[in-house]
Amino acid sequence: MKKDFSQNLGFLGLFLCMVVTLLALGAIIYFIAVRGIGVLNWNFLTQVPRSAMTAGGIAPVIVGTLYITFGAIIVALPLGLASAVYLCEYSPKSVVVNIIRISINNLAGVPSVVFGLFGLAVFVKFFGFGVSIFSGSLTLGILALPMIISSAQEALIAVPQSIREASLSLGATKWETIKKIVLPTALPGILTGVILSIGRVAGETAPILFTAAAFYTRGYPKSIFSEVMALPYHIYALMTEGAHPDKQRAIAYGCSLVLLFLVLFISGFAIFLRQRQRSLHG
Amino acid sequence: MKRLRFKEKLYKWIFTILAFASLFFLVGIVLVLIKEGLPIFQKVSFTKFVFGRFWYPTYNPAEFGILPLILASVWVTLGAVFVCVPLGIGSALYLNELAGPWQKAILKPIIELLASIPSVVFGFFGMVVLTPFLQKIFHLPTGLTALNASIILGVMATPMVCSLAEDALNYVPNTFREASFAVGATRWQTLTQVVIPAAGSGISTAIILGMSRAIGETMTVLMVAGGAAVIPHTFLEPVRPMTAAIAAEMGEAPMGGSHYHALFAIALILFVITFLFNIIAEIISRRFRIKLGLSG
Amino acid sequence: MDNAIKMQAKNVDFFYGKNHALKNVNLDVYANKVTAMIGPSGCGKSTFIRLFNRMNELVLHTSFSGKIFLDDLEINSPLVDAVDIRRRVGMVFQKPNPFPKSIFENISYGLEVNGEKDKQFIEERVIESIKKAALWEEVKDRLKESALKLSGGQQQRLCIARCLAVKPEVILFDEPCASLDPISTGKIEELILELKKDYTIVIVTHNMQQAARVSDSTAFFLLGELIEFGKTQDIFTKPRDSKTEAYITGRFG
Amino acid sequence: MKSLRMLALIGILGLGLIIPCYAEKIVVEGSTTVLPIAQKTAEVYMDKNSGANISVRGGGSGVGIASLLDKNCDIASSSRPIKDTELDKAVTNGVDATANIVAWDGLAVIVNPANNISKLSKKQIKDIYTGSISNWSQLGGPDEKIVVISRDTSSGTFEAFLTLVLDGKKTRSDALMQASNQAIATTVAGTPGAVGYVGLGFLSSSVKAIEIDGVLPSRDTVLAGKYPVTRPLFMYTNGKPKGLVKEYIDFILSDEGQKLVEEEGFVGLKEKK
Repeated sequence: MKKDFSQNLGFLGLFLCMVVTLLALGAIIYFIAVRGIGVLNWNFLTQVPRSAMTAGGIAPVIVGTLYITFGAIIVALPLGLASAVYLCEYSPKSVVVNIIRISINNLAGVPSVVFGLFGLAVFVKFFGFGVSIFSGSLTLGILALPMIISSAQEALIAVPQSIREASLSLGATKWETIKKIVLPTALPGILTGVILSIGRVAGETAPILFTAAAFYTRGYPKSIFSEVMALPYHIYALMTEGAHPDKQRAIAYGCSLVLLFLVLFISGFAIFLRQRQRSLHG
Repeated sequence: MKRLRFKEKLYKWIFTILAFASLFFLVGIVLVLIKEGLPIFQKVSFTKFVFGRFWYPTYNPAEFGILPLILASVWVTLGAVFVCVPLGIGSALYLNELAGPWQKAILKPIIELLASIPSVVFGFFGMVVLTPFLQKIFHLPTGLTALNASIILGVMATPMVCSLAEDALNYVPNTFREASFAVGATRWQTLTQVVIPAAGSGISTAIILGMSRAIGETMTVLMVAGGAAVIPHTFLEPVRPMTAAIAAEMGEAPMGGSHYHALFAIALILFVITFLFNIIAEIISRRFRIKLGLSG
Repeated sequence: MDNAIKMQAKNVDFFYGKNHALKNVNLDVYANKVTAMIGPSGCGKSTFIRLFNRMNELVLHTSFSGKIFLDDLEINSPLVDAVDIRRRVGMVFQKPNPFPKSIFENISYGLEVNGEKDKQFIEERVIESIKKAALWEEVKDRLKESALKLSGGQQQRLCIARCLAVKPEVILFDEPCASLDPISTGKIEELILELKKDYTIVIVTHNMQQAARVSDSTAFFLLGELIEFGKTQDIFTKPRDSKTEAYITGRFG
Repeated sequence: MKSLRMLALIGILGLGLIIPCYAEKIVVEGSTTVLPIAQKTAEVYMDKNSGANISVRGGGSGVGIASLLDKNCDIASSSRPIKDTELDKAVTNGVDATANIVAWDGLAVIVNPANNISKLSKKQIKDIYTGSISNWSQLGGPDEKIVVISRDTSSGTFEAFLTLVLDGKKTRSDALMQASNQAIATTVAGTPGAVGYVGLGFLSSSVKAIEIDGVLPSRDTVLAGKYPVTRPLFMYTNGKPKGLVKEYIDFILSDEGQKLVEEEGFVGLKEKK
């Protein structure tokens, strides 16, 4: 029967897409794991880099990445969520909103190095925060903003108008309706946006190059205003500027593996939060 | 009751201010692009800049022609879209429509985790594994080509496109699927005629964000695209996309010099190109999107 | 008809953009009575009922003129906040719209939102409302479960319980049984007759038998105009206006 | 919703709590080529003087110099002399950009080990890079297209190569512009028909260095001044170095410092002077 043939073909196609995606990404993780696992040991994770980064551990680098990633999410989440709520719930439904929405989507395409320079010009120089975790977090926060706003908006739009009306008809105010009904229902979608931006932010090199990352600094950051070593830049620096490629390449792979675990751990936690949230609300 | 009314107004203002704060930053970026990008046009006319065929920023007389860079970016992004849209949307459809509950519970988080693989890692993989591979099978002088960059960018954007598209498909109420089955449509027809159009807005956002990620990506492209500022004729030639040029040269270019302004102008033009892409995608998605009666 | 008037509409006009949905409607709603509104679809009866709790304000590009009173309070005056009106005038919608929360949370929501903090009191009120909505037997041991798991009829009764929990003075039913099976519809109708003792009820329905069964007075709408309004027996036995008679006997509409 | 707000609160508190306190601190920022020297010397110097805190940043010569002119860093490392536009800006910002040469670097022209060519004249290299020669057979090598690899045009290393070898002529437009020495080394190692140039420090077994006009690049030939393609590496300071900046630069110029420079594959000043 002709109908079944096109259906089987179609389903086979979809299945193949799934398999190819998993294979391609699995190959990349396998590639990094095989080369990086050799270097991984307890000292590598807990000690300070020594002798021109060809030995010792990368503890301060990991700490630096954690600071910057959390800092960025703390900046991006409230701002992004508030913008999405404003665009979906409070703002008048007009052409202006559509233009804003398109330009936000568009900013997700601005090259990350431009965010770096923006951060350098505004946060480092103009506001005088200097090259620091603070400037880095602000810059990466803004980088993550478009992603969080877009996915939050899609989630808010998907909340049926009928339950908004139900809440209002019970005498709830607009804010109560948003806080108690709309946001909890849209939370899974919002968390997807956060998960995706965590990955993006933790792996970025260009923005922190000018605003937060140092090639080498002694010990751990003393305050949010001190600069910090970060895994992505460390990897890039080792791969491109290190003078001892043979020794440093293995460390670079080790760092990639650690960055991968770190990002997978943070995202995994957010996914866990979302699954719990979804099962709670049925 | 007065207190309640005030509290309500207060929350409205908080959201408005926060929203405009973030919009202010985002507009700030565009302003920086314009402020730092426009001065170059005192030295080079816009048409000579955009359609110039040679990019020699540091010679004197310097030549600021970025046509090779623009074409490189467009080629690489389209290449990436050819990879991430079928793979991403295909996997999302498989996940949402065909995969059983168990498969879905496992695969969906995995895909989202894969979206967080740092771009530096993709660059590595491209440089060390894909480059020699392409070099051998196509007998090329070098594997660092537009094809290499397209594949890597495509694979990198796939998980993001997939998870956003899968969310969009989730938002399509089951009543749509049931209605279609009720008239005797097969699952494939339901999928293609009803579900995909219904999830149109979400899917187009997913594609736009995936494409934006590809066109804005810097590190990976710097590592695998080759870096030859020449107009590509085939996918098997090294290219120098705009982001690669900006990232590689911005550090060295003296601040405030014409080269510095030229690089910003490239970022500005890249912004305009992505803006056009978004508008086109928005129009396409609006045309075949079934209104779900959703608010907004 | 010397009963007390609970709500009153005077010279009410309503526009969706250029579409003149309601034309100079005047109507009195009697306290503790059931007022039914019938008429062909698109005649403006749903729009009219949504004016009573200012729900139409949520829709863009609409305009309203005339006055609507709750007791002697003009509900659309700038001094009055829509929230205060909606507390006193509850609504049950055509399609059941429970929140994606547990059964208990669905009903306690209205109380929490109106500032009720006392956990004990809330629990009592929730149980009382479920019993009043004739849903207690079916859900008494699974209050923590998600409301989305209930059937259509149960969900609609849950929405009614949710509305009752806030103890409104008036309850508006916007075609409550449109998507329900006959048995659930029967239960809802009994419930309405039961609620009549404590609440003023206004119900919009397509189903003329339903109007005849539950309502004390009926209003017939056609193309945005109130054609006839009177005691239900009179409307269904000796309609004054020929258009009403045509609609009642099913010649059109 | 509660959990989200709590998370934000803890975050802000946690970040803000760490009280800023400064030991004596200087910042070295700039050229990627000079990074290994700056990092190694800073590390050893800090091991010896625990009070000092030297942080090293990359970003490129242009960023370093600009940051010095904005007084955001104490030392701007650069693999190229300061440019006129930057000098003008220095004057307007009241910064007296003083150059301190800390090391020398030779640029080795490298090919894939499989390539049997091992001698080239400066003119031949120039013809390859400017496009007049495009096949190895024209130089007596295998019949294979030459894949020209170069640093991108704004890097200090490229400028040295441009002035010392290409005499300012334009490189061919299809040359692969790489962003770092290592990227060139990796590409040449992986591409049979490739030719590129890297700092001495980046030579390894996976690439073959070419004799230029009969002189093989190495520490000794650079020291003896025989190797034609060498360039100084600078550390610019605001006026005469003083305080920790002076101590740090003196340390680099000391015998121990110069030994570290050699370990990083560069050429020390001592013997060259």
